[in-house]
Amino acid sequence: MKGLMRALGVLLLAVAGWQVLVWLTAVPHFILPAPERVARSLWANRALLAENAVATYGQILLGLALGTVLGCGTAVQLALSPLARVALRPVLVFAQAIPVFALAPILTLWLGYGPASKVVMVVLVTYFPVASALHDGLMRMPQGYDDLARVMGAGRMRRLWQLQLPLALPALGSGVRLAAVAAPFGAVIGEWVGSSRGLGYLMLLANGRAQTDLMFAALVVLAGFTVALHLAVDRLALALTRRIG
Amino acid sequence: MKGLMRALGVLLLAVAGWQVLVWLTAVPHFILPAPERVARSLWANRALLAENAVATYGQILLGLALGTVLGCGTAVQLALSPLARVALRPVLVFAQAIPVFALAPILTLWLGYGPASKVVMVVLVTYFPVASALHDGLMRMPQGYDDLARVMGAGRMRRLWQLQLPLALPALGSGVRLAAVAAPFGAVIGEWVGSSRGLGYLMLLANGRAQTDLMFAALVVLAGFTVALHLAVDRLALALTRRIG
Amino acid sequence: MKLPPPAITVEGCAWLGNAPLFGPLRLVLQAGCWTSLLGVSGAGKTTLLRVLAGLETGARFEGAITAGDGAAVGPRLAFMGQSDLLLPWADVIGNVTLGARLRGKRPDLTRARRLIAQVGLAGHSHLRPAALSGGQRQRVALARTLMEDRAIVLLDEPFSALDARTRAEMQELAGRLLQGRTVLLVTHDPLEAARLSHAAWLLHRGRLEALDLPATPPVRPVEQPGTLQAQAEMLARLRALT
Amino acid sequence: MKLPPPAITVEGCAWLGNAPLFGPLRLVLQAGCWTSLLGVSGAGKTTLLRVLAGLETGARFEGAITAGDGAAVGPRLAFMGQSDLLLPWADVIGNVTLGARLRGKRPDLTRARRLIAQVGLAGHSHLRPAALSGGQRQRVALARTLMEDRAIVLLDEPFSALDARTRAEMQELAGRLLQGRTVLLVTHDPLEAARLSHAAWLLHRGRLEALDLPATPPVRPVEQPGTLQAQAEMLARLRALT
Amino acid sequence: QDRLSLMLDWFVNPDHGPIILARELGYFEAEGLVIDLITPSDPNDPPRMVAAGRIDLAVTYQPQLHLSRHQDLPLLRVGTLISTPLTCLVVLADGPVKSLGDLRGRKVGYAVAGVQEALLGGMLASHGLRMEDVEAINIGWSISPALMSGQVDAVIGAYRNFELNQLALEGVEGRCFYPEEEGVPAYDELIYVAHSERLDHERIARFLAATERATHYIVNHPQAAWEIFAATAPELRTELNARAWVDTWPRFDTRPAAMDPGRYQRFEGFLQGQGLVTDLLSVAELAVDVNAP
Ligand SMILES: Nc1ncnc2c1ncn2[C@@H]1O[C@H](COP(=O)(O)OP(=O)(O)OP(=O)(O)O)[C@@H](O)[C@H]1O
Ligand SMILES: Nc1ncnc2c1ncn2[C@@H]1O[C@H](COP(=O)(O)OP(=O)(O)OP(=O)(O)O)[C@@H](O)[C@H]1O
Ligand SMILES: [Mg+2]
Ligand SMILES: [Mg+2]
Repeated sequence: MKGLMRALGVLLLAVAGWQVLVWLTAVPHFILPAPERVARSLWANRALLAENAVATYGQILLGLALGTVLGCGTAVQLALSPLARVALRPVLVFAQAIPVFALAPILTLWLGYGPASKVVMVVLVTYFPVASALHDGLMRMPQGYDDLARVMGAGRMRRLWQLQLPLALPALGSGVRLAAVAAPFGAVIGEWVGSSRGLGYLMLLANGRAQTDLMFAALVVLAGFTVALHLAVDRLALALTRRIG
Repeated sequence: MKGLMRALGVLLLAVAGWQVLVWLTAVPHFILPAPERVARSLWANRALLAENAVATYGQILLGLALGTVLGCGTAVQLALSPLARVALRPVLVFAQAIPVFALAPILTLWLGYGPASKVVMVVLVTYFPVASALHDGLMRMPQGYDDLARVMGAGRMRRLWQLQLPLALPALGSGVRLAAVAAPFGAVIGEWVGSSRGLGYLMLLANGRAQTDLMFAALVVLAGFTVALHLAVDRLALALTRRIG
Repeated sequence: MKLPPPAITVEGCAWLGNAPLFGPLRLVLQAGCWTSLLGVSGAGKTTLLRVLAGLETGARFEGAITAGDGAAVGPRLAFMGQSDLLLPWADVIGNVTLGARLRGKRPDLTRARRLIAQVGLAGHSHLRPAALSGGQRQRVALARTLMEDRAIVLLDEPFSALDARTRAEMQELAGRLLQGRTVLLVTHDPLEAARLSHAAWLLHRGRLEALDLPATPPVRPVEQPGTLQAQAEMLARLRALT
Repeated sequence: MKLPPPAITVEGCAWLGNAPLFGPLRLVLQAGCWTSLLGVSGAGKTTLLRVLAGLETGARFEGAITAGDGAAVGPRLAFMGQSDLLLPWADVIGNVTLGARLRGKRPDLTRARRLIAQVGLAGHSHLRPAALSGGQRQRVALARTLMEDRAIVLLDEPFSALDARTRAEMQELAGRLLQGRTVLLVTHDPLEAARLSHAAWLLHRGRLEALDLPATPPVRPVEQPGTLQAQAEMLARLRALT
Repeated sequence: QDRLSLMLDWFVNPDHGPIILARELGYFEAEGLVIDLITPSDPNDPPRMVAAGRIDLAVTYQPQLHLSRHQDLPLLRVGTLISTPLTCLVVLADGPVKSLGDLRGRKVGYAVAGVQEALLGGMLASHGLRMEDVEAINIGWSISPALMSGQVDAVIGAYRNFELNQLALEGVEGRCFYPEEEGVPAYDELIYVAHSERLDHERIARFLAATERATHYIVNHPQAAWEIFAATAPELRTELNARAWVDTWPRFDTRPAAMDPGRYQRFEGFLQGQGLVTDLLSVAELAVDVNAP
């Protein structure tokens, strides 16, 4: 609660700083619109923004969910199979370093301009951090617990479900945290490459019509969601860590 | 060395898989060119690629260096001043969640189409992870060392330089690792928004002309650098951690 | 326990790479008795215990582990170490019944509650480990070990993280509750060995040397001069090592 | 040490929130003597020691710390805890001379080398902590403490992480090298208190109770019956606490 | 020597023939000008950079000028580079779309938001369709791949001199529907714009004179002009550019400074009809003849 209040305070400060900057530098509105202008555009275009926001938010959430599920599946698979580990572990590390954003145009050509290509884009940028983090967590199970499971005669799967996975939850939390930051980028870049709706599309449209205030309004709506997602996932990760700590 | 060999093996495997995919699906080359076609384009355009790669690599390295230095400065400043901490800490957390990429067009309008706007873009995406990670590291100095410094009568700055900073180096390492992954994105997005050189420019150019093979060639040149940067920073981070561990 | 506690014999050598760690040696755990193992840090005590437990070690072991009754050793083992290894997300009763759940069996809650009461935590069944003191957590670990009801129990410095008072209490509790089982106790504390064991060995330069103990049966009171005497002698033996 | 070691008196109360932690009590450390402080976990021993050192604690202290000679206590203190707190990136000599560097003074390397030799690490000056055993690391910490050359030394369970043999050696080394200083030793090990202290106190329910010690001066040999007797009595006192 | 910064609408391509040729042939120098050429990758940027006072001149599209003016950007058209529309709506020749009326319920891709939607709207209206009858998708710059891969049924924003050749090179035949034949008033595809309040008539007149000279050279010697153009950068000498050159040079405006007020008036009216602008700007607020006394 206190954190939220402080965050709001900082936000207000930032907006005030922005307004002052605009006054001082007399920067033309088509380069940086004043917050007051953006706020008016936000209000005037509320229906348009809401409609497009819903599309983008949905893609982000769906992609994040899918990416997380797939990432978890891969991590568990790798943890269970030493062979898969040898073969796939470097791929995971490698793939994270590849600019997946650059693949957006190809994805679009394959999957069309509908939400599918954006969701897959989000999956791509969320899958690797989740898989990698959870896998690390699973591999870092403290030796002692492993010994305990062995001496107690635990089966492979029960050991996984009752010890290895719960102990790796904080690692999963930090993976999802990274993924949640990347997910909105994935969706917006997917939309920039080709789309007929969504906040990224709206930004392009506003840009093409020289409506910088609308472009910023869309950006604000996106940033608000990103921050909210960040906070929500943070809280979740914290809860997971508490459960273990 | 062994890791490198394995990475190379995986790379070869990935390329082989890519080739097989192209054969099997008979996907048209303007959607996914075969690796062999990309290789030919790489060779044919080597001078063009090299020239543009140098520009992009330079922006990435310069931006990463600047972002790291600025981030470290901010973290140390925050560690020294409780007042700044209260005011700025939430900003750091907040700013990380904002899609800075979306600011690329404005940066370009302000800073022009030269390398400056790209470098600033890279600084923006590297500054926050570095500042945030190092600040966390500095704040997590174990109580015992703090007690020791106090009882020994250490000054504020000597305590910082001789204990707090060295102990926070592993945290800095992981911050720089995150930054190194984000930096190439920053540069490429900066170039996408407006530039007359660089790999991002080349990708757009090739894409606009349906020269998908050249686009992939540029992507390969970028990905190679990203991976190399990742490995280099990883090694650095490991060395920093070893120094402490 | 279907069979009575067996005697256990470990016989063989262990190498770290090409350097010998211990052996050839022969350690016999008398059936139903406590055997202590002392030695300087790095002597190989933990390695020997883990070899017995069939767990991975950094060393290569060549030799055999045999039970006096000829039956398999592995499934009759329980194990307790210095760290309590409780699951932070499970309450006391969940931790005590972990073994059954790991084997996919229905835990015997009545027995678990009885054991929890025996270790003195009757009212604490539904607390999480974070709400317990270090001594209480080690009691839960003991109850978990008892719950397994194994004939052979291996203890690796089980009480070394506890303070003197709690440690003395735990020694008596464990000595009482594990009575009649075949126990191997690895410890650094001569007083602990002097109080708890029927036989004590010093692992030094890869060989076993017998340590003297009072004639009275364990658990021996601290105040008893024989116990203190044995402690002092063991410490002197340890300190004389080069 | 410009002044001879002073006697120190701590007098006052400490609260955790609104709950009293200890006091009103009065702890006197005799000038140039070792005073031990025992007590169950959570009794407030560390809090009391930290109050004396002027360090932050979770508790609120009301009272006074005074030196017998009336001079300030703070700048004459050295401190050593359970963890060695060595800098992993510095070698032995770098760790021993940390204090000088933290104060921006040129370290006296000759003296540092002499102290390193005194704690038995003559050949190890240029090793990093990672290359040392637990006992050797605690020796470095002791040399670092000696290097500070303070009249008052506070020790909070300094040897509790060591094995029995190394602990006994360190007790003798520290007892010898810190002789003549005013020392407060917080410990859980009755044998340690029995060997090292001129005076020993039990902190219980916020009050101090005196513990008996042999008449012979420290450091007392383990084998000596008086030492063992004192150990057994202290343990009995600890165990009798409710 | 006076410096003049010029931002193109897009990467250098045959559309910019007169500018490149004027530079290569030394016509700018002869006019006492040094030109700083800047290429953006977002064609929306150049007018804004001029409006922000960062750049002296920008190449942009006439429809873009109208929209920018309605957002209060202080711009004026000062010259013309290509005086016919280049944009066309492209479909696959063997595809199902034989006339614009067949677009009902189909996907149409466009590259630049804002302008091209307006053209599409106008073209559809001439066949009794409304924007809601098609699915308009912003496809960025993947114009040909989008069409060839079948992800969209038609693209608008394709250039008749460019994308049709690109399709042909890939072995695909495209069909072009021309906006000026489908209900959209003819307009200048590429124009030069400058800041309306910092207009330096004299310098711009010299610039336009140099490009006019270059245009005449191109029209007189198209093949030689291509060789000069292609020699300026290795990435320009491609089969595609060679073909595009042939289709482009006849469209260069041989009177770049000349002004046709009717065009601007008509297009303003068209945009209002499309609902993209509410009020009407006068021609004087849009364009100027820098040589007018
Ligand atoms: N996983 C491992 N890989 C390599 N060497 C190991 C490994 N585990 C232990 N060692 C080495 O084997 C030797 C014996 O170790 P062990 O843990 O058995 O000693 P210990 O007697 O239990 O010591 P302590 O009293 O410190 O617990 C040591 O030198 C140790 O460094
Ligand atoms: N920072 C803190 N905040 C709140 N409570 C604290 C803090 N530090 C210690 N306490 C509480 O103060 C009490 C005394 O702690 P202290 O560390 O002094 O005990 P101790 O006698 O040293 O115990 P131990 O033998 O375990 O070291 C305990 O109940 C402890 O939980
Ligand atoms: Mg061990
Ligand atoms: Mg304490």
